[in-house]
Amino acid sequence: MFKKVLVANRGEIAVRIIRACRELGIQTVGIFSEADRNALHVRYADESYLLGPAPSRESYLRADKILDIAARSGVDAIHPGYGFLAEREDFSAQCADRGFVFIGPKPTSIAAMGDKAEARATVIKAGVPVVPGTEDVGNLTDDDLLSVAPKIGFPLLIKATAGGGGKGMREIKSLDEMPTLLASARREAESAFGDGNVYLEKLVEGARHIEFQVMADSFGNVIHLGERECSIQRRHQKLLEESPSVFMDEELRKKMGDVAVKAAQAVDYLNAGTIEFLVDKERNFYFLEMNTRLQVEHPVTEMVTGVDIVAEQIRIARGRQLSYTQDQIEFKGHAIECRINAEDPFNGFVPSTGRITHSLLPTGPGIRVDSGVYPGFEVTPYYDPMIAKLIVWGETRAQAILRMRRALEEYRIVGVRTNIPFHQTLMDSHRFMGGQFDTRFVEERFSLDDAMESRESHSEIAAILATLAAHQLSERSAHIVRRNERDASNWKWVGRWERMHR
Amino acid sequence: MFKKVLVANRGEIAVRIIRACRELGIQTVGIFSEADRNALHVRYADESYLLGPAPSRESYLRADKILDIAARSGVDAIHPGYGFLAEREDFSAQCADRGFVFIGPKPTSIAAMGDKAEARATVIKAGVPVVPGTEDVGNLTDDDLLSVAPKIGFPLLIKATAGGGGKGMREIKSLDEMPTLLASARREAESAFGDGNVYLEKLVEGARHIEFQVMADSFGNVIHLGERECSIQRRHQKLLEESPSVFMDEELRKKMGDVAVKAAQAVDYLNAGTIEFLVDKERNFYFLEMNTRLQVEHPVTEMVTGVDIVAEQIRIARGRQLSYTQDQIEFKGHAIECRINAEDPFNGFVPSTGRITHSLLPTGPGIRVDSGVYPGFEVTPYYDPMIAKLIVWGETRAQAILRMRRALEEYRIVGVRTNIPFHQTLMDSHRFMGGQFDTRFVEERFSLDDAMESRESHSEIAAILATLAAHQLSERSAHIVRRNERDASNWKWVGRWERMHR
Amino acid sequence: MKYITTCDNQEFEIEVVDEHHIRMVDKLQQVDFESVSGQPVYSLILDGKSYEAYVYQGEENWLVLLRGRLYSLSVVDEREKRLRAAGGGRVAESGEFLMKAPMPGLVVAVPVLEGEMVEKGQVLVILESMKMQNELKAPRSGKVERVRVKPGESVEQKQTLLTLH
Amino acid sequence: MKYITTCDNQEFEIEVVDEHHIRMVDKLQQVDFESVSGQPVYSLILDGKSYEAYVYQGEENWLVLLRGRLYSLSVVDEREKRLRAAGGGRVAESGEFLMKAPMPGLVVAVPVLEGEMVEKGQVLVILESMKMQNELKAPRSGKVERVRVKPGESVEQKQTLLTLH
Repeated sequence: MFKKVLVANRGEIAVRIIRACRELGIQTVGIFSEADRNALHVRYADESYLLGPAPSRESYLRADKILDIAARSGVDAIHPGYGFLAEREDFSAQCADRGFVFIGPKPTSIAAMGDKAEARATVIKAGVPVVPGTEDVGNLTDDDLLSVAPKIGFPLLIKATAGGGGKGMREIKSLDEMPTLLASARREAESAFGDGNVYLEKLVEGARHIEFQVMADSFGNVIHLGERECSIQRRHQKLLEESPSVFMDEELRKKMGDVAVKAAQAVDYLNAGTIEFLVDKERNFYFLEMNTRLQVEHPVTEMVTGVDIVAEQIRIARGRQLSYTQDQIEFKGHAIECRINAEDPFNGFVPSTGRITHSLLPTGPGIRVDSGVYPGFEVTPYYDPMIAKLIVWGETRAQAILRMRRALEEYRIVGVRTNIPFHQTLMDSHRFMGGQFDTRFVEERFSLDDAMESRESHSEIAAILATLAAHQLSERSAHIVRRNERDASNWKWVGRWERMHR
Repeated sequence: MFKKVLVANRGEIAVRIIRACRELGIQTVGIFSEADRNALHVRYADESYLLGPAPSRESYLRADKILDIAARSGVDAIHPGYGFLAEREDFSAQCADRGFVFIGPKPTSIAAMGDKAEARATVIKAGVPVVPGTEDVGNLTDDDLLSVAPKIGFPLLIKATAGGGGKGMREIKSLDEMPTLLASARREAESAFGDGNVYLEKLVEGARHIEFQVMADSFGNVIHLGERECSIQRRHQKLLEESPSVFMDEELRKKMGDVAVKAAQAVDYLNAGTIEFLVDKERNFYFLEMNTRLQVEHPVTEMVTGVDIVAEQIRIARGRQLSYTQDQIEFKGHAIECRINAEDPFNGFVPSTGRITHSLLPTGPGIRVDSGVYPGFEVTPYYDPMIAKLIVWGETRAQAILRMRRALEEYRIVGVRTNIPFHQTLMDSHRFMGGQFDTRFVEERFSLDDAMESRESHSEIAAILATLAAHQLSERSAHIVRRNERDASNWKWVGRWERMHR
Repeated sequence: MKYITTCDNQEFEIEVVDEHHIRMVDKLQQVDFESVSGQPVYSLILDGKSYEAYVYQGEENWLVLLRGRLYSLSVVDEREKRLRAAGGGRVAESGEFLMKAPMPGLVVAVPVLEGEMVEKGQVLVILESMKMQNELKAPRSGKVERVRVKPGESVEQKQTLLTLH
Repeated sequence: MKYITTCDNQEFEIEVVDEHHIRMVDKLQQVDFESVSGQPVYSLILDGKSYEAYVYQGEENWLVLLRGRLYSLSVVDEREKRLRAAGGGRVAESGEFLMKAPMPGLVVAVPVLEGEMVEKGQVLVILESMKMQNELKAPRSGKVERVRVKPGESVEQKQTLLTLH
């Protein structure tokens, strides 16, 4: 049994893991950068240690310091969360070397899935369908790629083998433009990952991004917890996830689930992981990649299955068997997650930082909020802008959407701008309601401005609100210098004068 | 279909109902007293109308004004919530007279269950077991009662027929003390309900208070949604409820559920209601009373069944069939609700009022908060002290308790004192954990002081906290008059002097 | 106080009658307008209809975020309109400029001296009117020639306060 | 600064060494103590252990609500102890009382005049010491006889500041 776990992360996911530990009676050790002294995970952990300055590479990416803290505080295991060190095989290996259980997969599995080309090759061998593309692993020359491209067919994608997050990715429409874009993709990959290797993949048009949550224990049991629909993205960043996918039926779920399990088995997987698929309109599905860690969007799966994925991760890491067999996994209702980012949707989604001065969370039936912030907390520019996840459950997708609408309308955050209005607009979109969307929907077929135009306008009410606020403001400044108060002593007058003019 | 519903209540339950309406696409009308202009239900409703001054009898009990507002705003139906006008048959009847659907039972059912003696008589006829006692309805004289008392056996309870909330209730140990206590019970009942009628009931010792949620539609379908364990009480006020009861098994649930349905049918019940039972150690159960309305603790049932009780109430009131048959009601996991009251558990649970300056809600998996307050809201002395309900769900009761523990520890409210420490102590009590409690547990076998004593003491940490706070305070006042700042102009000095001394 | 508020090229004339009433297009409406917890979030009950919105003062306009939609508005009151008319019109770059009272009021301060060189935008006179302090600013740079009023003095609308050369 | 803090009849001697260190029973411990959002809720990290509690100043003592348990504590610092020793002892109801400096410091103010009648508890001298303003109060009512110091003057410990009759 673990007595103490170090949570090698920050923000909402660190809070999520600390909560799971606390509910299992396990002590927690938090780590924090100088910017995060007042963060929620620091307050909630049983122990908290300073790592270093705010930038990640001087704090949350400092594996050496984290392992020293783990040793000093005497933890049994380390949970990496997502991002930062979560998918670094060397970190997983170092944990093992220093006697800490890494709550995640083995280094070899991380490595096998980390190199995209190798991952493709591995799962192909296991009979998992992949997007048609270059099958060879390793250093393909430009000539190799140019000669194989026509066989794959256009449009196609150049992707970085070490890649992720869309870095080094280029869409190629024809052979003519390929040499130029190949060079630029390699340059970007080289600078992002220190590895200019790329490979080719057929561009699946009108594709949906659907992923399967898998869990594997050390007894060789591998199950899946159904799918998550993650097609609502902007610049390869997921914005909203739901489970189940409107696109799914029992038969396809069974087929894809089986394949997901097979893919995990192909790399001798342990713990929680996610198999990402592209699914085309004809319901053909292709392995895209595996995320060898806990996923941001895991709560939607928790809401529909009732499985506490983080608690289960810890259970597996302790060497116990999975609490569920595949047959015991049942899906009930529909869950949607909106990622609440501190960014201004009316201004090109630029990140918004500042101190949160006030916040009112949506609550009530079927609502879950996973957040790392609170009133008084300062949102800094050092880390990712996601400040909360708003997750709702409903008996049906329609009910979940209606519930999400009311939750978004209730949610108040003052001090930073958020993308809540984006989500509100999305919830009102007929295409979204109808489930008519693919991965390009937000960027190509959803305009916030147009959507705003078509929403019910309350400009008269807005005018009254602005007028009353302006009136109140001028009344208030007038109040300071009411005539009958002018007989104050001189220094008071000066004080007021100063107040008025600063 | 209802287009607009008036919510004739305030606080968390008004918010709960407004949310349900919003999720059903129904417009809402809120009402508020002068003390509640800034209440959450006023902010969340689509329309809000002032009723009158703060005291309930001048606002939330003014049926006439409420009905006028209903007429003026053109609502289709009225939801009474709990308390206030919820169990007033005349209000239910007036709603119908003025053409509004009353979202609740028919006036006749309210009346039949409102008079405790009549309710007993009615359910006895339907074959429902009641606590042995006076069987006659109506005006029993003191002589009648004194002669029948020995036949029932001591100890017994005197109860007010119009009663509720423990008013006019007396425990009688022997015939000798009965005349005195009878007189005092009648006096109290007379002053509380304007009706000095009382009846006798055998005192069931070591009893648990277990209630069944029933729902009935206008097609004659009546189902139950399982039980709630409500034995954790203080002065007849429930403090914590859970579902299922540790005491329950499938067989007893079926038996009691059937009886609950029968009791509801006996008064031709419609909509949601609750049958309260006393259950003794030998698993004998006795009908206690029926609450002909939505119950405070309905969320624990919602958490384990997945049924949205308020949405279902509205559905039924619209004349639709129940969405579920008895067979479709499944119970999953365990839910616990702690009532968070603004009262000081370290000072005799006296109500605490004031402005909430800061609040941090527990969130994350399996947590639901139903609240009517927020930071900046003023808790006034006019209404009941319950400011929020904290509800958790876990796969098992043990998991739910662990989750409740972490949620209570996370919950921060500044500005009023709350009974959160009471609940924290209760969660640590071995008897509670073991399910070893009856309705007298809190008052007779649970001492907050003793429990405090036996809890792990962190007096050294407390000493450090107090010392650092005191040190910081004195440093801060010293800072105001740092030597190098003393060359300020005279008026500034005066200003500081004044600040220091006010 | 009357305001001209513009939203999406639509102009609304809104008169704030008193704390609880506004008038729009000759219709008197009941308002109950409260800041939530002292935050830039406002609860408005307008003839019973309940609205809540974020209301921010931008650099040049007001921003209202209401039901997921952002509105940008300009709010101008009569007083400002008159002030703009008084000081905001085209002013010859040289020659004498007569600063006149845009409204009747009480001179609170004249923070310049005769003969002083002033910059465009510098406050020349502070006039209290409609319970508010109104800063009358120099429409261009120049030299204060003659100050015709002093603090404490009441002035009529259009009365000349000082001249600028 | 050293403090004597009492909790449940247990006495703790806690020295606040600097912003990030305290000393207890000769053991130096690292502390990181922060108010949460400016509220009477404090986050304490003590040698890595993280605690959070409500800390209120009661009328006579400090209240700490930590993990569901309420602690009542008295916190007395050395300075207060000395002040109490200086002014708090039994003082004869009549006769001359010499007010002496309980510690070395700088006289900030003497808000009384010679010959003035003062009440018990009235501030006679304000002495700045240890970066703090210390109010020296009259231990009983009486008449200020002689003021021997004036603002700006430095005084030694036990130096007589004024006499009360």
